[in-house]
Amino acid sequence: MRKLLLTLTTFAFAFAAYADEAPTIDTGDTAWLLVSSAFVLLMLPGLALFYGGMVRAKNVLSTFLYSFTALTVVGVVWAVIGFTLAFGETNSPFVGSMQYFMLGGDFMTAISGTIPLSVFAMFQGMFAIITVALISGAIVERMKFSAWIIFMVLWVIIVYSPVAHWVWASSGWLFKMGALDFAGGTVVHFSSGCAALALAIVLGNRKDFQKAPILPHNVTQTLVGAGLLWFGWFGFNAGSALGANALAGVAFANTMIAAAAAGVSWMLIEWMHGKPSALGVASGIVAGLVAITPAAGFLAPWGALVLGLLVGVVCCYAIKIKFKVNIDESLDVFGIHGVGGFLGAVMTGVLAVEGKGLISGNSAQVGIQTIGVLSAGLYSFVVTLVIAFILKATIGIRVSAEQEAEGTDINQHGEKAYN
Amino acid sequence: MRKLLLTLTTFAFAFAAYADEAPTIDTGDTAWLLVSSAFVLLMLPGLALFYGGMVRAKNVLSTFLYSFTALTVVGVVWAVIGFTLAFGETNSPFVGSMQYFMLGGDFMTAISGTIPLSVFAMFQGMFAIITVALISGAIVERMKFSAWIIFMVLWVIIVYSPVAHWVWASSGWLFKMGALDFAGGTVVHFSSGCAALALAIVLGNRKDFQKAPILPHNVTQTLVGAGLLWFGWFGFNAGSALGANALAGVAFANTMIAAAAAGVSWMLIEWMHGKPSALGVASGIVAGLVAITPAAGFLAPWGALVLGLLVGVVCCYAIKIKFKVNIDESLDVFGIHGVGGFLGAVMTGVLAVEGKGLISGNSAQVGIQTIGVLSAGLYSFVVTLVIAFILKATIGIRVSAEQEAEGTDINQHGEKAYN
Amino acid sequence: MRKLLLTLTTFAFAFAAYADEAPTIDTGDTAWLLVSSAFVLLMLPGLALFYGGMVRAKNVLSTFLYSFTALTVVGVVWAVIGFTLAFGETNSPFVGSMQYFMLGGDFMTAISGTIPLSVFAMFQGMFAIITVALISGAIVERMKFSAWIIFMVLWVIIVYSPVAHWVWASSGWLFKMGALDFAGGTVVHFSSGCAALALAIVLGNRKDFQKAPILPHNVTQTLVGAGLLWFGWFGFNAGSALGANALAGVAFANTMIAAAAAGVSWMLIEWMHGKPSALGVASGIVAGLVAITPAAGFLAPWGALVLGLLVGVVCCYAIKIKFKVNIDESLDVFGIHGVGGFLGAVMTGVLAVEGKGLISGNSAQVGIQTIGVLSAGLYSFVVTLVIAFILKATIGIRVSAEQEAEGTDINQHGEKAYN
Amino acid sequence: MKLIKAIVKPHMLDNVKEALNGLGISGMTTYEVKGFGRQKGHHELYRGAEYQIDFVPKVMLETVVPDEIVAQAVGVISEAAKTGKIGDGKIFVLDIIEAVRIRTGETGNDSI
Amino acid sequence: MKLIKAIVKPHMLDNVKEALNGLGISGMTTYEVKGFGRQKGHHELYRGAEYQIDFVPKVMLETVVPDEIVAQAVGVISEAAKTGKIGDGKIFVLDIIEAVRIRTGETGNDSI
Amino acid sequence: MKLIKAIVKPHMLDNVKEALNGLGISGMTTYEVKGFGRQKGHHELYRGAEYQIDFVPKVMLETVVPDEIVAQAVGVISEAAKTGKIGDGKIFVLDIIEAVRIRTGETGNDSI
Ligand SMILES: Nc1ncnc2c1ncn2[C@@H]1O[C@H](COP(=O)(O)OP(=O)(O)O)[C@@H](O)[C@H]1O
Ligand SMILES: Nc1ncnc2c1ncn2[C@@H]1O[C@H](COP(=O)(O)OP(=O)(O)O)[C@@H](O)[C@H]1O
Ligand SMILES: Nc1ncnc2c1ncn2[C@@H]1O[C@H](COP(=O)(O)OP(=O)(O)O)[C@@H](O)[C@H]1O
Repeated sequence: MRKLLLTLTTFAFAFAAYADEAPTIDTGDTAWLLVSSAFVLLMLPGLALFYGGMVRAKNVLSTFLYSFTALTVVGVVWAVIGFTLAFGETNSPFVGSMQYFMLGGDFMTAISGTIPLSVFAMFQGMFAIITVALISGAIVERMKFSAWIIFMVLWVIIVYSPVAHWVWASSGWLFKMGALDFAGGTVVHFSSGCAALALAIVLGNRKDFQKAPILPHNVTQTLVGAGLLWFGWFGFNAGSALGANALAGVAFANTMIAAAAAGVSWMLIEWMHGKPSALGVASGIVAGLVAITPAAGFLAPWGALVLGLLVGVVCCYAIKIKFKVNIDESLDVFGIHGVGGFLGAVMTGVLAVEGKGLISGNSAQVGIQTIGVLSAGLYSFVVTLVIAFILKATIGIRVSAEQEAEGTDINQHGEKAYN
Repeated sequence: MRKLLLTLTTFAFAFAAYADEAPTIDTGDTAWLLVSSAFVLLMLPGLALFYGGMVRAKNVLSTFLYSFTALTVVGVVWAVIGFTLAFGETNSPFVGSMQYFMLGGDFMTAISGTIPLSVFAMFQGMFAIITVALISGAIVERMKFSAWIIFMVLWVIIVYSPVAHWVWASSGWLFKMGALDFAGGTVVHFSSGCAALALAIVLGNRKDFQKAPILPHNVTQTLVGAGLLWFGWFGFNAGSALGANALAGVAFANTMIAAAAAGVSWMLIEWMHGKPSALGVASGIVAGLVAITPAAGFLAPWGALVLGLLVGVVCCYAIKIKFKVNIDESLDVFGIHGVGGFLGAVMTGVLAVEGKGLISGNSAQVGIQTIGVLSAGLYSFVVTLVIAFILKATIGIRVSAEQEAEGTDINQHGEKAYN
Repeated sequence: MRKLLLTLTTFAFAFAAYADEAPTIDTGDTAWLLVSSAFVLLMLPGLALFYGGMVRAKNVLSTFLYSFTALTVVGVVWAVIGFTLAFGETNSPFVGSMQYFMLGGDFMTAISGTIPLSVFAMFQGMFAIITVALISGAIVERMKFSAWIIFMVLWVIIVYSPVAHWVWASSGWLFKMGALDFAGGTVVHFSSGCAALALAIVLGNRKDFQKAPILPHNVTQTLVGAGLLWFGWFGFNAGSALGANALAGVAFANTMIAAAAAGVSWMLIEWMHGKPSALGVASGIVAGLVAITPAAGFLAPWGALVLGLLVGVVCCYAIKIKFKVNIDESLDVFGIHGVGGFLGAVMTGVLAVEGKGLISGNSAQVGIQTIGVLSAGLYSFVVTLVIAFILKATIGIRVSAEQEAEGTDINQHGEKAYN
Repeated sequence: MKLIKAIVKPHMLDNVKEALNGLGISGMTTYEVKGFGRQKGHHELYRGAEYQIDFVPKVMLETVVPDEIVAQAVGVISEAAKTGKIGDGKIFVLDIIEAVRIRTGETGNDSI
Repeated sequence: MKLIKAIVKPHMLDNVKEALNGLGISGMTTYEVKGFGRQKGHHELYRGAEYQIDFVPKVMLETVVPDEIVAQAVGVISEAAKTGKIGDGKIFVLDIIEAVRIRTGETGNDSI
Repeated sequence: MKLIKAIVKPHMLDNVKEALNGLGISGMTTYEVKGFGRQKGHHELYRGAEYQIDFVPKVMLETVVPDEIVAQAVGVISEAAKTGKIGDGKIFVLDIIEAVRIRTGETGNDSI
């Protein structure tokens, strides 16, 4: 829907030109988008907690820093060049113009739809930040901090911003093709999942992976993180309606239902095989949130329920694949965001109501969705591989075995989390 | 006020029928209610922290899960049947119709007052969730997880949804009687307090209750939880104005003042008897929030101050009763939510301004309030007893003594919080 | 901008008198301010975590309580007298009238600008609370709890409320002089920094300061706290636009950018001298948020970037001064809030666009800013000294050496954080 | 003097402490340990990875007592710590050559 | 019987445990300690204050074994805990006068 | 060689460490313990329930030293750990039969 509104904005601008009637700001919509932006920002501490609780105590600060430096470094990169690469006006199907380089031009006064452009830009910036941070789940406990910093800068410029343009800018090729991505199943989740997989492959497994127990050092952190993620996700999904309207209400409801349903179904699967765990409930919740992301504004509540129940089951099994193929994508970024994002994107093509999905008569959509999500994922995977290999060949991408045993907090940051 | 607005909605619909003028969405009101819903959701991780910090480390994940499964399980139950049981249109004084079963019908487009029905439904759903989760404070460290899950499903269907109908639906019998419950002193707090007491009685005391020290394992968690609860409570109370208006402003101010005042008075009482503790300040804050809940939109700020100071004192003493009567309602759900909710409901009848309370000339209100809150509490207590006895007689309601000694995290969930 | 809107309000009232047209509430603006108030409240648990993580485990509850009692005690004081001292209508340049004593008069129905007065009052109250709480960073691990409580009451009445009047009330002398303080660089940050310094001087250093290692007991708490602060600061800064408008959008963007930039520059400075630390990134973020506070609505995004990068560097060095001068202002309240607030206030005079700052042609502003910030700081410093000396001479201000060794949690509050 | 090291189940510590107090032994030092032995640990499952956790949380109690009451002390500890289930723990006795109370400088039996 | 106290690097503990199991020694007790020795600690820097942290995290393993296998046990621990780098740790052997299995009351070699 | 076990107040540990270093003893191992003794604990009050907490946090320091300097070591520890107030702690000395430095295989006095 985000794209629909962008289109409307374009129309509005066009109309304004003819009718000499300037687009105006709606205070209610603006209030909701200001809030939504802040909500998505809060997902970063949430993610830090979610991931940080699952690593060992000697690596928790590094893990937190992956999210916090996404906030700072990507925050700066987005303001300087990311936003304009994604949303600067252009006819290019691939990348935006330099119109808003350094957030200059008419940035302070322009209006997008019914909200200030500045608000739209920040809302979008939070998406760039969280997408990059999500990737870090695959690299914990072993990546060099310097390599991570450089990786982020490159990735947001080369991968995130262009892909956001493809899907959400009105001239983007996937947008034109008709791919539906309400709040980022493709742009955020599948693309970060694929990047995570690529990075994990280049980095190699943690020394202890499948050898010694790698126990989460603080599961309450992970649960609190899941709670903050859920909270923030309302901004993510319902904010993507770009206004405080009925669509936002539906997106909110679907987000709630899918998360709850996936939390339930993951729990039941675990129970079937043994005991229902806290980590499982939290994982299910996140899987549900991921899957509903591309679909939030397109489904009826029953569709969200179906999708949630489904993704809880699928992801609960999907995360075991890494042990079979022996790829240490440590905190299941691919297993949850990749698999869940893919499932959500494709199922959007199935379950969308109002003539948009298979179920309401549009048989073409599933194909379009599949092409859309695979293109973005493949692009992300390949470019990430290239970046990672270059980093490996130059400054090095992984800490030494001794540093890994000692823990990355001490040797990368000179500090310990708990004293 | 929630109910008043519902009435207005009804009037608006009626009016619309005559005047052919459709009710419309106000973006500002909708923004505030979207936010309020999310705020109340955040109270669940908040409650998990608040309760989790007070139990021993071996039981903290179970304690967290009581709140997190309220989110998931009750989240699903509410969407399927809870909402329609509470708010499906009907003339019944006791229970709603099946109009919104599975959130179907015109759910995606209907409007309630000035906000989308979907938003109203989610806002209400968060109340159902937190009410159930509150109860869990009485059962920590010993209830079987399977029994808890089934209990939640039954309780929200048999107790919460009907009681919400009684008080907030325009055909509800307590609503018609004129009982005032701004944001749930009766429906949420007294009813959960009574349910907690009933469950604690059936479960029996923890082995160590009054025998060995049961120290809170992490008081900082409890404080952070109190902070999140306070934050979320603004959505709870000021959101219950169902719009971003002067009433919301007053409810917000009263919520702030009562919480602050109760935090102060609880602290002073503790100081009188010894030392002022962090746990005491946090408890006082929560007590103040509880008491102001039914009253938030009806009092002047001075009334909130009086009520806050009062409840801080009353609850500080009330929580000691459990030691006298030797009922281990472990984390004082009855002592704070029960007693505080009762006090708030009755005092609303005293302190309400604008002709609603004793103080402004309406001498009948105190009686109405008392009848309202006691009816809901009694119903909740009795039905909970019945459910609990059935669970006890069938799947069992309590872990074994050995499991209790070992901690419920390991034996119910197969995991440990801290490694 | 906060002040501009207040002026507008005054005008609006005036106008209303003439035109018989009452000022009306805008639901979008009201929604945003309700949210902003709640966001700022959440900064208190955030600050508790931020500070609490940096102290030793034996003092963490005391540290948390400084923030939580700011919420409760200042919450009450603000409602009783603080608000009216700051914003009660008057012609006095120094202090407000008693118009809103106990939040009486027309408090429940009055309108300020486009929002209910009750919302404005609560929003302002959160500022008073956080300002007082910020000071506590200088007194951790040694101040007597009783002295802290009394200090807070006096300080908010004698220092905070008047200074807020000077700067933000339309009759305030600094307001009339034309000092720019968008969201409190002067009122909140520099004044709390100076108070912190004064308190630290009177209290004296911690026994272990510069003698034994004083390690932060839980850096993840500090990071989560920084995250909550950042989140809440959007309410603080963008809320100070007092509406959901383009100005709020710009303030939001500038807040985001400055925080991110300062997080980056502090990290780079640390890296230059050794290793980039998690505590450093968190500190940089907070420094950026502090510096942008007075400037948020006045700068273009590039200005926020410059200011952020600058303050990250300056504060990273500034916090080392305390070791040279041997003043244990323990958690760098002066080093970050004092220095950062001063820098932000002065740089506002330099970087403000639209004819307000040096860079856009207003050469006088830098001087005005400097006078404004120094007056407030000096006043705060001197009055704090006086209060502290009186406390020291009467009830005593510091725990005994033995209590300090034992930890303030046990001896001041009779409890331990972790069991 | 002898040093008695007793490894017991955590929830039996209070019992043991009281039993020793009963004998007039009021000085002791305890710390948390992880035990390996016949008592099996448990399985933990974290996101699809199952771990056999061998260690079992125990408490180590150390008390130095005069030679005369060693046997008695061992006896009451044994009794107070016993649940009869596997994993009840062990008691080890070592010889102490010298003991000093830091505060007073007393040595030998006077110091404990 | 003898009490073997071995201070080893935390990530070598699993190795040592398995080596002892190989000898048929399955009872042992471990706890986390901080070691000071030749191995230098590290610097930590918190907000401009630099601290030299001397202690190094180690694990203490205690096992009581019959006299006959003490030498062997010390040997396998030595081997299993060795990385060859400074800070590998120490093994100390003490005499045990008596040992009791609480559950059964068995004493001596039978109890361990 | 002898094993010296010293139970001291946590904030005196640095003092004791430096005193031992002064004697040329640089190897030692420490861990946190809870002590019971003459020093009373304190009361804690949690939501209306009052608990008498008997244990007092202490630090255990263990160091193995050659026989020649045992007396001296005990002396400096005593001195460095003393505050003169109740709860200063104890020092116990035990005999060590054998000691091994894992890294090099050295034994006896060479190993410590
Ligand atoms: N040989 C040993 N040396 C040191 N500690 C031991 C030894 N054997 C057992 N323990 C300790 O005693 C505890 C209980 O022993 P275990 O064999 O599990 O049960 P039980 O004492 O009932 O036979 C273990 O967890 C371990 O801490
Ligand atoms: N004399 C001693 N007494 C007790 N523990 C010791 C002694 N010397 C060393 N240790 C312990 O052994 C660990 C390793 O010793 P260290 O001197 O660092 O290295 P290495 O054993 O390789 O010579 C120390 O961290 C400490 O825990
Ligand atoms: N008999 C003992 N065996 C083992 N540890 C002891 C013994 N007596 C005292 N301790 C330890 O020494 C500490 C200090 O002893 P305490 O009796 O409180 O004071 P003091 O040493 O000044 O007489 C205790 O907390 C405990 O850890």
